[in-house]
Amino acid sequence: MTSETDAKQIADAAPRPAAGGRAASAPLLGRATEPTIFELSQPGRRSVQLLTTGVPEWPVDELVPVEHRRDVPVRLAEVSERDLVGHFTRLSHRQFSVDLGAYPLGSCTMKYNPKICDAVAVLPGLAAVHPGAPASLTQGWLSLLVELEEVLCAITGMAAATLQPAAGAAGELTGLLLMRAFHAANGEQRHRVIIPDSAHGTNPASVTLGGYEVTTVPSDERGCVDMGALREVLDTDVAGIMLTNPNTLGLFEEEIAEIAAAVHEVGGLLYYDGANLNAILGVVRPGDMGFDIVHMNLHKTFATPHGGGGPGAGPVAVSERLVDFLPGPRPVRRLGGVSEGNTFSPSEFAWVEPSRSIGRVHSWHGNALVLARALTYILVHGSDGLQRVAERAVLNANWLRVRLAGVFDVPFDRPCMHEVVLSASTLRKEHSVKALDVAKRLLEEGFHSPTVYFPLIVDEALMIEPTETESLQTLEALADALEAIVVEARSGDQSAWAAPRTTPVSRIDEARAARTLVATFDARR
Amino acid sequence: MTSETDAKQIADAAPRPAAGGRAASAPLLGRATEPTIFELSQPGRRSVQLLTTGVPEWPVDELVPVEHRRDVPVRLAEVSERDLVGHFTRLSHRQFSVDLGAYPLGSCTMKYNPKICDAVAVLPGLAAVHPGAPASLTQGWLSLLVELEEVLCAITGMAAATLQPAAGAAGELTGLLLMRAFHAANGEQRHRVIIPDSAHGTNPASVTLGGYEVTTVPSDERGCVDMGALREVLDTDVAGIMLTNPNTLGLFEEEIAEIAAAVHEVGGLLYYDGANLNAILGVVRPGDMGFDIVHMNLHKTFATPHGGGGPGAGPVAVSERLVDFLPGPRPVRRLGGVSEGNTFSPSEFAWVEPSRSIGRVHSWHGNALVLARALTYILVHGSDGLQRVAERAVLNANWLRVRLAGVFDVPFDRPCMHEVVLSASTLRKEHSVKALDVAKRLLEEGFHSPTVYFPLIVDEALMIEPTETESLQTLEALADALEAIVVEARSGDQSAWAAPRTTPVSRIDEARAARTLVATFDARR
Amino acid sequence: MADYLPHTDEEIAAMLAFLGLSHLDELFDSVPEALRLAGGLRFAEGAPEPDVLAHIEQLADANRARGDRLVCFAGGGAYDHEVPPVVRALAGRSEFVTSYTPYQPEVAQGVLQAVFEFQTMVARLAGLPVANASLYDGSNALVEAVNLGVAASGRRTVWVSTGVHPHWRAVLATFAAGTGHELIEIPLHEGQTVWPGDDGGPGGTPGVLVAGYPNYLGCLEDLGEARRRCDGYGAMLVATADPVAAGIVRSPGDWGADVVVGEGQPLGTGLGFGGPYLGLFACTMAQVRRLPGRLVGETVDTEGRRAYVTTLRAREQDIRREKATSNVCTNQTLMAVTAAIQLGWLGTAGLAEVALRCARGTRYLREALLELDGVSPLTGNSPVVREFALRCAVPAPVVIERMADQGFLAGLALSDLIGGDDDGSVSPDDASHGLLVAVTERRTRAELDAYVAALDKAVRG
Amino acid sequence: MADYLPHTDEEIAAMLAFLGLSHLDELFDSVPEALRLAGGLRFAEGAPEPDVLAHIEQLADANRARGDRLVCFAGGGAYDHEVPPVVRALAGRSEFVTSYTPYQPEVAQGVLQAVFEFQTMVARLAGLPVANASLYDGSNALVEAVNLGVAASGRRTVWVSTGVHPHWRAVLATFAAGTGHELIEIPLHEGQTVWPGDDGGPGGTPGVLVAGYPNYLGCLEDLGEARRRCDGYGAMLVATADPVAAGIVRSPGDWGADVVVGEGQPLGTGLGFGGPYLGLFACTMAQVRRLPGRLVGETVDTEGRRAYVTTLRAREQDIRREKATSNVCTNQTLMAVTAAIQLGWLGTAGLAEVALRCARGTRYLREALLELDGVSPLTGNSPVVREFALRCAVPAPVVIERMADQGFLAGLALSDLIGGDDDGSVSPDDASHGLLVAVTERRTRAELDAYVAALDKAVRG
Ligand SMILES: Cc1ncc(COP(=O)(O)O)c(C=O)c1O
Ligand SMILES: Cc1ncc(COP(=O)(O)O)c(C=O)c1O
Repeated sequence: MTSETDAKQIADAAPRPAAGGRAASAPLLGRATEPTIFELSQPGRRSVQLLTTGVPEWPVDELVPVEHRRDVPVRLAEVSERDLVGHFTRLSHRQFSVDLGAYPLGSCTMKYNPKICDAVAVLPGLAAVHPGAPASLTQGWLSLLVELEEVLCAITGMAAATLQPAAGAAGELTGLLLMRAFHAANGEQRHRVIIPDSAHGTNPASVTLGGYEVTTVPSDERGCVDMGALREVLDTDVAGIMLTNPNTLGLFEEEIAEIAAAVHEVGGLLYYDGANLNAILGVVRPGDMGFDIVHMNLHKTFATPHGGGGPGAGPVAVSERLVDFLPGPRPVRRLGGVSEGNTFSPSEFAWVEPSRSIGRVHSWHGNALVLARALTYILVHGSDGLQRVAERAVLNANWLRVRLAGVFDVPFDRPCMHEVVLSASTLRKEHSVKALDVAKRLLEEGFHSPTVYFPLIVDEALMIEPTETESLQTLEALADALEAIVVEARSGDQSAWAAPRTTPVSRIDEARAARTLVATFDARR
Repeated sequence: MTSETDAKQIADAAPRPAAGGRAASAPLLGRATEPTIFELSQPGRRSVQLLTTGVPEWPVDELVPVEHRRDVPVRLAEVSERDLVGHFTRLSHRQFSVDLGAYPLGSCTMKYNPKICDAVAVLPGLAAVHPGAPASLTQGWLSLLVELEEVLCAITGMAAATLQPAAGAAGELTGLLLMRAFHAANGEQRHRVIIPDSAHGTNPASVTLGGYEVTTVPSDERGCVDMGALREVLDTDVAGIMLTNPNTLGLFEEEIAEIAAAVHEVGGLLYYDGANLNAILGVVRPGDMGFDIVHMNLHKTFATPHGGGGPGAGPVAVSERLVDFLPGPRPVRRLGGVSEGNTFSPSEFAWVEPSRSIGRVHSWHGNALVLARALTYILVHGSDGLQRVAERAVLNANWLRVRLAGVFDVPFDRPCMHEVVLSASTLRKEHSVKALDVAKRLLEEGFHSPTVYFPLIVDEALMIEPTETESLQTLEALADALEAIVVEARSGDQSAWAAPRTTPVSRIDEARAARTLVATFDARR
Repeated sequence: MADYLPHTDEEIAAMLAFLGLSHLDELFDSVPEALRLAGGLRFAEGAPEPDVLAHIEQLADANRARGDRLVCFAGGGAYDHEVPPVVRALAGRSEFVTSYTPYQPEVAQGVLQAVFEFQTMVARLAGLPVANASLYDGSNALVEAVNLGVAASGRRTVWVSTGVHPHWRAVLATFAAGTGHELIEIPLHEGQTVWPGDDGGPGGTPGVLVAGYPNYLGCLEDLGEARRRCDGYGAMLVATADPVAAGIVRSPGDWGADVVVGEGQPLGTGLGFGGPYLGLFACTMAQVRRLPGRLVGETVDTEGRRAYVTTLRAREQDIRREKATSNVCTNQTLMAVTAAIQLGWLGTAGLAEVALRCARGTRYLREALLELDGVSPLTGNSPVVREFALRCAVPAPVVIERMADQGFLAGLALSDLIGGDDDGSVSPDDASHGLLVAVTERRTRAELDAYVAALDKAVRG
Repeated sequence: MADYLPHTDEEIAAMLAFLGLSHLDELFDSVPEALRLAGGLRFAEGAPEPDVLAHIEQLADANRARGDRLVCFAGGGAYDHEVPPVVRALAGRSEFVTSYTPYQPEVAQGVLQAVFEFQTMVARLAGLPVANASLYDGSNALVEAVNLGVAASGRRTVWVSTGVHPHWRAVLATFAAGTGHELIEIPLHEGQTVWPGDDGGPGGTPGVLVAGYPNYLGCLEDLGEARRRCDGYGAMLVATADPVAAGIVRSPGDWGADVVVGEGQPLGTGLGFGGPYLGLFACTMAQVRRLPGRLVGETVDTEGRRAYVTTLRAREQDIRREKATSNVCTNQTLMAVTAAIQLGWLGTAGLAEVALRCARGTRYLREALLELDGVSPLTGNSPVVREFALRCAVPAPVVIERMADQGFLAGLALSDLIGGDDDGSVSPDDASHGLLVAVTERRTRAELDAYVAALDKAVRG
């Protein structure tokens, strides 16, 4: 392939790693370190294969003016396809996942991610569509987005939604900008947003980025917003309040109607952080509780996989009075346009800009393939199935709560919703075994750890969200494992301090990572 | 779904496991046993979801006469989709594979299996085609099969091939039946087939099934067929000889021309066991060596994955005088039929029955999707690439041979082809560490073991076939690991006896499995 | 240059130097010059993956019978059943796909355990205590079963019902040329085997009887009758069975079969133009040491943990060589793993439900078609549960072509299956006009209705 | 009833009993009766997977612009690059797909190490020492970059070249409503930013300058000029860059950019109708404590083995809450892992080769199109390497519709991108007639020639 000559010239000029390419096999289930791909690299080795195109093979210097031309190529790993596969397959064997076992991370809703959604996400008719193609050529996608918006509104009890935000936090910020635009349209400039002390960190961070100041309200002894304290901080400078309900303690804010009334009374808006929506699907809707703005984490409630940290999707639904402010463009079903079966007239769906839109919040239309997965999940479950989801999620959490009541402290000992917050406070005091130690020790038993040290208001918090897709037997096994760890600790056995030992690496020195920052392979030398 | 009522009635009648469903999580990289799917089962749980069809829901007793009706349903595991995924994903984490590391099993050619072939095997236009559809509706498939047959003939130097045999051994038996038919057509009834003592076990087993008696010829001190001994057993009762070249010692039978002449002289045929074809691609062709019948193991030479023991494909190519005996029907390109670009007239390709066909050897047309994978592999490499494959395979094996010469005994110490046979004979004698111990100890180092105790004629054989897709660095690491094991053994450290210890299970009691046969879950009680 | 080779030029030079060689050619010095291929292989040079993929995609496109173009009503051992994304995902895990035969059980527990589970499921389906880890396909499983039957009975005469799939009978005949078994084909009447009178049949006392349940025309036969014959002759009963129909019909083992074989394709493996499929094989405990191929057994490791390993290896070719029960080595393990996953997905109720839905669709379509002019029954009143044969007024191959133009793969022409001969299963005239139609759980009522309308046109003049 | 719930009726009963409850409803006793949803959710009941798949497939079928129907020449930040089967297979491994944020590093080394490798690759592409573990997309990465720039410079005035993608500028503007940044858009002339005279521009001394390299019209600009301005003002230079073009053009870091952001979609992520994509973000070491989002660092475990962990966590929202550098939590890790795999597949030579092939196709097509009547250049002689803008004699949306009928997705209409306004990047007339055309390494000469012929027709009257 003469067409490679130039690329090769460029490559040849690259500085070569002094010693590369060493070792390309690693123990199955062993505990050897996997080398970085850069260490597997050998100059001149390659995997890439490109289509034969017949396009004339001008050399690079006829194509790029010298001042713009790269003189040293971007140094990348040079590996064979075989080593590429070996490397990333071995890395995958060093990674826990929902598919390997229970992942009871509170607040994260690590439920089973149905494989059908993977099949949907690779359909060529969805995956190979350019986002900039006009609506006339993408009626299927627009229809899908509109359908999703409609079911999300039905689930939340809201009037309309934007699908653009790429995650929950993006949804939060979008929601706060909606709040801001709403008040501005009323000629008001408000400065404060209230959040409870149990709130997730993204809430205050988003408030700041939304140009507001955070006012924190404490939780009362029942773990809910302290109504008295709330009333104290409420005034007409309050743009709104951000709540999740059930809250991060897994408890339903029973006084939500009163809260809504109080906030609305001063002209504020209610923002619903949808991270815990899983608990109330089909039981109660944020719109009916009085919320004005709702974000959903489709990667939590609607089972789109978390991908090791993303992608997610964070649609924001709003009540009637906020519809005109939504980000644009929005996909809409044209009035009068009727699809017959599944054939679409090319203009049935269109993009429109809401009249007082806050503007775009995404480069294109949001994480479209995540949206397609979520719709698939919702349609399989349907209105009936989603309610079963909530029931089973809450059932599982309460079963664990009662089962573990004698094992850990239960700071708020009353029926919970989809997750339960326990505390290792006593264990720590009496046996010096912290929540972190319990978490690490549990890894050895084949379970992912619960969320620890969140919410911040619970000492030595262990937050467990089993989700509805784990069976009673798994709950039993998890509870048994946790109990055994506590029994072990109480017996004076301090194994937990040294845990985990059966994992691909043992306990990690986090402090050192921050102290001597090595964030790239090149920083190692 | 009322349509499930009957199925449920049937299911309800099933005897329920006394205690099922326990445990549904297992340690990541831990060494806990994965329960069987039957132990994860809980009566009434389900994953299945079927299309809504609208077909009338007659109850089972209106459809199946009572004497044919099953009264107790087939008891299967009852698991949620989540548990199904967890179970088989965890099982996959207990399995070594090419994708995880080097797999230097001699005679098995465990090379990298390109991912593009997986993509080909799921193309709906190939995968969703019924094998009984007439040729007019399956021209693409027939074209593919003919194209594969043509390149296989070019590679082996033969006139035509059948693609029906599903593996190498099936090819062998097919070849022997071709031999039989050939002699019968000449009015001859011969009784013996010669195979060398180094031959693979399938060779003699196939000979028996082909209705012949095995005559074994010894190898000479150079590891090749002993010409003198061969001449002694050759007479007109000999139907043919089965050889692999290079042979199972990885050595090229240099006197192959003489062997061919001698066998042909008595009217016998030469059968080529293609298991070692990888060594000679583009260098020398079985047809040119004088072979009349050749099977290929596409799962070895042409990289179709072994699938934990199959599927494979074992096409058999023959010389001109055997073409009419090939199994039928055969896909052929019709004379005069010309395809333009990639459009086919519906009758360009057709199935024909060879005039003196031995008959079918497969329910349909062979392992079609395996054949499609192999064609893909061959086309990517092309005539030039396949030759590089052989060169690199032989280069790698010889590098290991020289590198390990001081470490193990080298029974036949001369240049090898694509694999090298070493011996742990001295190690065993002097340090009581057997080939098996070396193999087990190597597992701990992250490599699959070489083939051990084959070929049978080498004491404490360790047969290593690195294949061309392993890099020099991997060879170095493998050699270092083997050397370290030997050094360890020589130092009196008997770790190898206890090996492997870092694997999902430690050394297995094979004798017990045979003694107290438990071949099903139901046999456990 | 398209390949997957890691060697750089520098490395090749260094490796050659290490070997004391100066050129790659010298590696092949042991190959006599006269035999060497001059000028390399004679076909096209390599092409990059995307070029090759485009070529193969064009071939795929040329298959009119692809499932996304023609609605599939063809069966004959290969059926268009639901294979859900979850089964594809799990069976496609590269640890299963790219591993070898579990020679080193300590690093192969994944495949071994999956196969152990498969064996259990197949044994339960068959109604017999033991099953092996797979054979190539249904026909090859039948060959092995007959070999076992002959060895067990000590008699080479084999009565084969012509209700057994014609291709399988053809494969049996091919291999009988080597083993010398005498195959006697027994005719059907209206879809039921007419075993020879009790005075014995041709070829002397049979050692093995083979019958289909259901047979290839879709009919359920009275296996009890075959069993009684076997008891009389001291013969072995081999039954071919369909693993999906087994969801609602009696197990052949329950009828007293000694060996049950079947085509495992319906268990999670797609149509794939006929392969790779999966030969199912189950037998009685008495025959376990004659079992062909691989068998996984449970045992323990040195620490007493449950573990799996291939066992009774002394039956196999690599140990017993010419005395092995079979020559099979590479088999269809990945399909066995797939079947275990698919059966795990189906579960007790799911398998029954799929079988029931097939039976319902079969009933619905057959009844509607028999109302048409130009269509008549071919197997009398024999019970059918997943597939049935019809006699059309025009030759079946013509019907199939016409139906393709209307969007259906209408079924299989009996003449194609039988290969034209009068094989005794149906009359020659029924053979040329006979159409074998299969209805799976994936066929909707709308599709069935459309099929009826299309066939109504297709069978005219 | 279609769902994935394991609970059997018996288990539900037992669990309720354990809780002292008699009905599932009682679990929700804390929800005030008045708020409870009577009669359940108001949309269709659940449907089995195959029904839903059929529905979604029909929607997919309704997209005319799918890549298997229209040959793609659209770009604008989303490109039709080769994503080989090997990258899809690896990135699709369920351990990567179904894991969470690596909160427990001991069981998350797979994702952590892949991200560490990704960070290294992105830093090298950008020509800067550190990169984060991904942001939502290019536009959101730009928002974060500007936030960082404002924080670092202490000044809220931001000069944004209109060469920055119009959608990204729109997103910047949306979020500026919250942060209060003053965005000043700087016009282009023939594809090059015309920075205000040295006497300073509107809005006072800028704290941040933002420029595209290449800009959204495909042009390479003189970043040195922007750098000089920044040095003069003590401002931060933020460059948006394309990771594929980076294979042959200078790194923005090399030009002196303080922060480089980009859309990572070209690195192994398909078009996917715009998401999930991948925000790339790299910066100087001086700014590392202002870096938004997740960062993986190397460390050791208790046994001294190399290990990875998320680090400098004190920047993040879960620790710093309202004082965090960003609110990002869930990001695009899977796409980052995918990019690491794709870049591993490309290697040093492969990335350069892809960039070169894009540049060749761009040159070939642009030259041929400019020969046509009714087509004229839009960005003068500015150098282009992967994408270019043309002025057509008829409005671009019309051209696109006409080209679709001939089998092409011809490109993007500038008017669609800009949203109709006169944004300063091109004249209003150029906006309405401007077509942005991208050529990737997947486009063959035959396709380019056919495109030319088709456009020749499309731009007539
Ligand atoms: C309570 C809560 N709110 C908000 C978020 C932020 O959502 P995302 O991670 O999708 O940005 C989370 C995520 O963990 C959460 O648990
Ligand atoms: C030398 C030799 N011959 C024949 C065979 C049998 O081939 P298969 O396993 O494909 O039936 C093998 C397989 O290992 C082999 O190595």
